[in-house]
Amino acid sequence: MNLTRDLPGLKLKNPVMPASGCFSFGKEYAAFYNLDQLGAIVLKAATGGSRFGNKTPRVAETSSGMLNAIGLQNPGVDAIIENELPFLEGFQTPKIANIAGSTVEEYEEVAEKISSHVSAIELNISCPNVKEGGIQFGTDPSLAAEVVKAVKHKSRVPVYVKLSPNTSDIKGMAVACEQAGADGLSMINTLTGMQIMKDKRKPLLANKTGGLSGPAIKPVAIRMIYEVYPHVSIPIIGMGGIESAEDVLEFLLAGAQATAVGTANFRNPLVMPEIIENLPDVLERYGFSSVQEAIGGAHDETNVSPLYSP
Amino acid sequence: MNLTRDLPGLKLKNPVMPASGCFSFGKEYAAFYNLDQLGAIVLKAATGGSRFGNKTPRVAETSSGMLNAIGLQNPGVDAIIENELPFLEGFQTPKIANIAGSTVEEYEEVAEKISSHVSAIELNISCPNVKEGGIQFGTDPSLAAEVVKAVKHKSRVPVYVKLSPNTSDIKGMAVACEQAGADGLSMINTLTGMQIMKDKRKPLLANKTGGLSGPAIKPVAIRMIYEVYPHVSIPIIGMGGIESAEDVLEFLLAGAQATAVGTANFRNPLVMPEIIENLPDVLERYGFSSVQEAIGGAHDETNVSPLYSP
Amino acid sequence: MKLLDVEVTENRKLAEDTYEMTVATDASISIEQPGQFVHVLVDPPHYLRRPLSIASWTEDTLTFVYKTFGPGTKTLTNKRRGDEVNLLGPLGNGFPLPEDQHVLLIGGGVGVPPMKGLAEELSRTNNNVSAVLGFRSEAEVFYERELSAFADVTIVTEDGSYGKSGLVTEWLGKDADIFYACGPNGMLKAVTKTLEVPGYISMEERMGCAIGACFACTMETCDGGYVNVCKDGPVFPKDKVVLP
Amino acid sequence: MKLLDVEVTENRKLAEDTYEMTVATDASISIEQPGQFVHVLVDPPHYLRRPLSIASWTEDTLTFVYKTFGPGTKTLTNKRRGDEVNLLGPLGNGFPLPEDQHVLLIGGGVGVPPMKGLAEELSRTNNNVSAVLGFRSEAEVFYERELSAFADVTIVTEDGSYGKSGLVTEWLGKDADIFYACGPNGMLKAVTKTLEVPGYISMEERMGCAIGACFACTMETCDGGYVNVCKDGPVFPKDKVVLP
Ligand SMILES: Cc1cc2nc3c(=O)[nH]c(=O)nc-3n(C[C@H](O)[C@H](O)[C@H](O)COP(=O)(O)OP(=O)(O)OC[C@H]3O[C@@H](n4cnc5c(N)ncnc54)[C@H](O)[C@@H]3O)c2cc1C
Ligand SMILES: Cc1cc2nc3c(=O)[nH]c(=O)nc-3n(C[C@H](O)[C@H](O)[C@H](O)COP(=O)(O)OP(=O)(O)OC[C@H]3O[C@@H](n4cnc5c(N)ncnc54)[C@H](O)[C@@H]3O)c2cc1C
Ligand SMILES: Cc1cc2nc3c(=O)[nH]c(=O)nc-3n(C[C@H](O)[C@H](O)[C@H](O)COP(=O)(O)O)c2cc1C
Ligand SMILES: Cc1cc2nc3c(=O)[nH]c(=O)nc-3n(C[C@H](O)[C@H](O)[C@H](O)COP(=O)(O)O)c2cc1C
Ligand code: FES
Ligand code: FES
Repeated sequence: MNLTRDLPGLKLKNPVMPASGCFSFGKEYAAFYNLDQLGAIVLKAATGGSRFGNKTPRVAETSSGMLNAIGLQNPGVDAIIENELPFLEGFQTPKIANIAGSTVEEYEEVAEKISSHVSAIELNISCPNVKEGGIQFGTDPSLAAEVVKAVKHKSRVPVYVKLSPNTSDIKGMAVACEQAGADGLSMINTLTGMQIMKDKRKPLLANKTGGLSGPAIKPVAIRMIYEVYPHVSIPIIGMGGIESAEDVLEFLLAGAQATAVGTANFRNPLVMPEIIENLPDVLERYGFSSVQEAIGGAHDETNVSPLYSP
Repeated sequence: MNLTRDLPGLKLKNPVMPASGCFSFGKEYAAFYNLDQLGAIVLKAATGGSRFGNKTPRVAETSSGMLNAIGLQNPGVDAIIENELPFLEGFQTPKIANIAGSTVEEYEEVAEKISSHVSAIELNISCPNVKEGGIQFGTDPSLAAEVVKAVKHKSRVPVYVKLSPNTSDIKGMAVACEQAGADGLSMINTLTGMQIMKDKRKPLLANKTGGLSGPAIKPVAIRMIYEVYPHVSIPIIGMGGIESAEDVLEFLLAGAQATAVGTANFRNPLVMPEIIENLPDVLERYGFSSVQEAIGGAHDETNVSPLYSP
Repeated sequence: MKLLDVEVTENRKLAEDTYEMTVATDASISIEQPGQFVHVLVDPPHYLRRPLSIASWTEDTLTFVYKTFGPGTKTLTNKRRGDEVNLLGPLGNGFPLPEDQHVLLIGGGVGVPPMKGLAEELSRTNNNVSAVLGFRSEAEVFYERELSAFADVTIVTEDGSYGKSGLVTEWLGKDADIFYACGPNGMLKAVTKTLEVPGYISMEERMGCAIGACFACTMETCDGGYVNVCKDGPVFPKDKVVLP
Repeated sequence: MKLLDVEVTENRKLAEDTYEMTVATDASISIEQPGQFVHVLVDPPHYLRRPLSIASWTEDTLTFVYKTFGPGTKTLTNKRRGDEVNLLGPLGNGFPLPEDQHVLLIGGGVGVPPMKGLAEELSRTNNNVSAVLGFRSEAEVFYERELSAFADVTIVTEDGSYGKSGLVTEWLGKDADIFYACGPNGMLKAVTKTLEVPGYISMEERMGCAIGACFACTMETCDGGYVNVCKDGPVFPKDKVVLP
C-alpha cells in the first residue's frame, strides 16, 4: 500500500506526524520507538529568545479533550538549534519547525535562523496562549498575510501556515495565506476555552483561558478542512482529535494531504506507530489502494476546482 | 436556598430551562415531569411559514457530543400559536419563544405575532443549519444590530439574543447587540462541525455540516461567557454541555444569570428536574447561600465594571 | 414510557456480530405492541442512546438483539449478568395485530428481532403465520428455531450459504392477506412494491431524543406532511411515508 | 518506562475516599527508586491519565494508593480483580537512598503512600527511620501498621481525632540527619523552612504527557531555570525549586 505523500519540502513516507507542542523536540518519544517510523517530526514552537511560558496549572481536562496554556515555553531559537536539533540529525524523516513570535520581526528572525536546519516551517499564527502576537495574526487575514509574506521572504524552506479555528471565516484566512505565498496550511490549532474551579471560584488555568484539543474538537477540524479544501490549491496538514487510523482516513477524505496527532500521544505514547501500522488495513477495508486516492474523497468532485494534487 | 432570578420579562423560580430545539414545544417532556418545575420553558425556533427542515440524517454522534442539522423544522408561527401554545397555557412558568428567519422582515413578523403569547423572545441569529439568514446575522455585528433593533421595535416583551460561537470576536457581537437594545444574551449556540462517513465517502449529515453541542463544547461556552460578562450590563443565559448542577454552578461563576440544558436531555430525559433538585446542595457545598451570590464569582471583582445585578 | 436502570440477566452471542441481551424489568414498564423499541444508554465517550427494537418480552423480562455495527453497540457486549443498563422505553407505535389472517412476516438482518415478538403475539389470535427471514450468509443467521415455534419459517441468504439463496423478495410467496416487514430500506422498498396486500413496515432513522422532541428523525409522508419515526412510528402502514 | 496493560489483583478501600490498587506486573517494568510514579489511564470521557505514586512493589506486583479526589479516580474504584488497567511507568526520579542515617519521613494525606516503599528500601541499608504522617482526621488514616514494620511512626491528625493533634510540622522532632517529604505544598513549605538538615521533597503538578514532552508541569528553579516535574522530578532536593 502506497502511504507516501510528496508535499512542498516534505517527502513523507506516510501521512502521520506529531502535532507541534505535543512532542517537544522528539527525545522523549524516541524512548518508545524509532522516530524514523513517522512521516515527519514536528517541533515545539520556537521563538526568538527563551520563554518560560505561563504559570501553572497549564493543563485542564475536559470531556473528551483538554485545555492547555503552555504559553510557548521554549529555550529560544538559538538554543534549540544548538541543543535540540543535533539529537534529531540521527533521523532521516523530515523535520518541521513550528515558529512563533510577538512581532513580525521576531517571526522573521526565527524563520531565518532555523530554516536551514529543517525541511519546512510551520508558521504558528494561532497560538491562543500568549498575550501579544500569536492570535491576532491568526484572526485577521491582512495581518496574517503580512507575516506570511515576511516569513516567506526569510525562509529557505517551504512555509506551512497553522490556522486558528477561532474565526468566523476560515476560508478567508486560508485564501489570504495562500495569496501571501504560503506553501501549505496546517489546520487546526486549538479552540479557546476555559474551565472554572467551583471551590476556588476562579479559572483553573493560571492563564485563565487555554486551547481546547482532543476528540472533542474533531468535528470542527473536519468541517474547516472540508470548507477550505475546494478553495485553495496548496496542501493541508490536518489535525484535531486524531486517535486512530480511521480518524486519519476521515481527515484525508475531508481534504487533508497529511495529518498530525497531538493530545492522543498523552493517552497513548505509542499511538502514532500504531496508527501507521493500522493505516494500510483501514485504507484497504474502505476500498482505497493508496493514501493519495483518499484525499478529498468526501467532496463532490464536480464542485471542486483547483485541487492540490502533486 | 434562594434559587430565583429576576431577569427582564422572566421571573425564574430557578435558573434551569431547556435549550431551544431540544424540547420541542414541551409536550413530550411533560410525560416525564411537571414542566412547572422548570425555571422557564424555551420553545423550538419559530419561523414565518412552516419549514420541513433539512433531509435526514440530521444528527450524528461525536465524542462527548453530537452534531445536528435539523434546519429549523417547525410548523410556522401561526400554527405554533394555534396548536402548540394552548397546551403550555396550563403551566405558570415563563415561556420563551425562540424566533428565526431568513430576512429581517420575517424576524419582525414572527416577533410581532408570538410576543403577546410569551414572556420573552430569544432571537436566534445563530442557527448554522439554514442556507439564508441565520448565521450571517450571527457573525456580522452590524447585521446583528440591525435585526435586533427591528425585532425590539415589534416585540411586546424583552428580547434575548442568542449568539453564535463561530466568531473570533464574541465580545464585539455581544456589545453590538446590547447597544442595539437587546435585553439579554443567550450563549452559546452550536459550533459548526462535520462528520464524514468513511464507507460512503461523504458527510454523514444530509446538510453536510451541523452544529456541535454537548459536553465537548462546554469549555468554549464557559470561556465566551466569562469573556463577555465584564463588558455588558444585560443578563446572560448560559448553555453548552450542561449535564449537572455542578455544571450550572460553573456557568453561574463564569457570569451567567441562568442556564439552559440541551443535548443532555437526550441522554437523560429527567436531567433538568434532577439538576434543579441537586442545585441547593451543590451551591451549599461550595459555600453559596443563593444563586445570585454565585453569579460572576470567577471574576476578579475589581476588574469587573458594569455588571448586571438586578 | 419509563426511564429505568435494569439488571442484565443474559447477554449472549447469537450470530456473527449479533448479540441478544435480556434484562429484568418490572410491571411498571408496560409494552403495548410488538415493534416498539427501547433507547439504550451506552458507555462514554459515546453520547447518544441507541434505539433497539424489543425482540420479545415477558412480565418481568425484556429482550433485544443488537448488531455491533459501530463502537457504541460494541460497548454493550462488555455487560455481564448482574451489570446495569439504562433504558428509556417502551417507545413508539408497534405493529397492530390482526385476527384470523394469513400473515407474512419479512425480516432482514437486524430487522428480524421484532418479528419474534410479533409472531408470538400473532399466534395468540388465530392467525396463520409465515416468515421469510433474510441474512447475508449462514454466519449471520439467528432466531430460526425461535420463530419456528410460531411460524412457518423460510431462511434466505444472499450468498446461498444457508436456506434459500438470494433476496427475501424472491421468496415471499403469494397467499398472504397482510404483511409486516422490518429491515433495510432497499428491502422495504422492494417488498412494498412486490406485495399488493396491506402491510406495515418499520422504519429506521438516526435519533436524538427518541420521544418526539428534537425532530432528528423526521420523514416526509406521502401526503406532503411529516412524521417523527420515534413517536409516530417506527411502524407505519406501507403507503404512509416516502421511502428514501 | 513501559506502557502496559496490567491485571488488577486487588482494589480495596484503605480509608475514607482512599483506595489501594495492586496490579500484576512482570520483570520488564523495573522500578529504580521509591518516589517514582505511574500514569494511569481512567475511563472515558476523562481524557488524561492520572499520575499516582508507586506506594510499594515486588518483583511481580506494583501497588499504588489513590484518593477519589475527582470523577476520574472514581472510575478506578469500579475495577475488580481480573480487570485490566493501563499504566505508563515507572516515571520520573524518586528518592535517592542514604546509608547509616537517621532518616525522617514526612507524609501528608496522599503524600503518605510513597513513604511506604521508601521506608522499606531505607530499612535495607542500615538507616534509623522515623515517620511523621499527617491526616485530616481519624477516618482518613492509613498505612500506620504497614509503615511501623520499617519505621518509628507518629500519626498526627488535624482535628486530633487520632494520634497527635495538629500539623505534622509541630511533631517533626530534632534529630534527623536527612528528611524526605511528600504532601500538600503548604506542608512542604513549612517543612523545608523548619528543618535545617538536607532533604528531598516530592512535587505535584497537573500533567499532560508525564514524560517531558508537553511542558505542562514546569516549575521554576531557585537559580532561575526551569524543570519538568514529570521528568526531572517529582522528587527534588529541598532547595531546587521555587515552591508556589
Ligand atoms: C426504531 C429502531 C429500531 C432498531 N432496532 C434495532 C435492533 O433491534 N437491532 C439492531 O441491531 N439495530 C437496530 N436498530 C439500528 C441501531 O439503532 C443501530 O445499528 C445502532 O444505533 C448503531 O449504533 P452503533 O454504536 O453500533 O454505531 P455508531 O456508528 O457508533 O452509531 C453512531 C450514531 O449513529 C446512530 N445510528 C447508526 N446507525 C443507525 C441506524 N441504522 N439506525 C438508527 N441510528 C443509527 C447511533 O444510534 C448513534 O447515534 C434500530 C434502529 C431504529 C431507529
Ligand atoms: C507525581 C504525582 C504523584 C501523585 N501521587 C498520588 C498518589 O499516590 N495518590 C493520590 O491519591 N494522588 C496522587 N497524586 C495526585 C493525583 O494525581 C490527583 O489527585 C489525581 O490526578 C486527580 O484526579 P481525579 O480524577 O480524582 O480528579 P479530576 O478533578 O477529575 O482531575 C482532573 C485533571 O486534573 C488533574 N489533577 C487534579 N488534581 C491533581 C493533582 N493534585 N496533581 C496532579 N494532577 C491533578 C488530573 O490528573 C486530571 O488531569 C499525584 C500527583 C502527582 C503529580
Ligand atoms: C500541550 C499542547 C501544546 C501545544 N503547543 C503548540 C505549539 O507550540 N505550537 C502549535 O502550533 N500548536 C501547539 N499545540 C496545538 C497542537 O499542535 C494541535 O494543533 C492541537 O492540539 C489539535 O490537535 P490534537 O487534538 O490532536 O491535540 C499544542 C497543543 C497541546 C495540547
Ligand atoms: C437537536 C438540536 C436542535 C436545536 N435547535 C435549536 C433551535 O431551534 N434554536 C436555537 O436557538 N438553538 C437550537 N439548538 C441549540 C441549543 O439550543 C443549544 O444552544 C446548544 O445545543 C448548546 O447546548 P447543549 O450543549 O446543552 O445542547 C439546537 C440544538 C440541538 C442539539
Ligand atoms: S429522535 Fe427526537 S424527534 Fe425523533
Ligand atoms: S507532563 Fe508533559 S512535560 Fe511534564
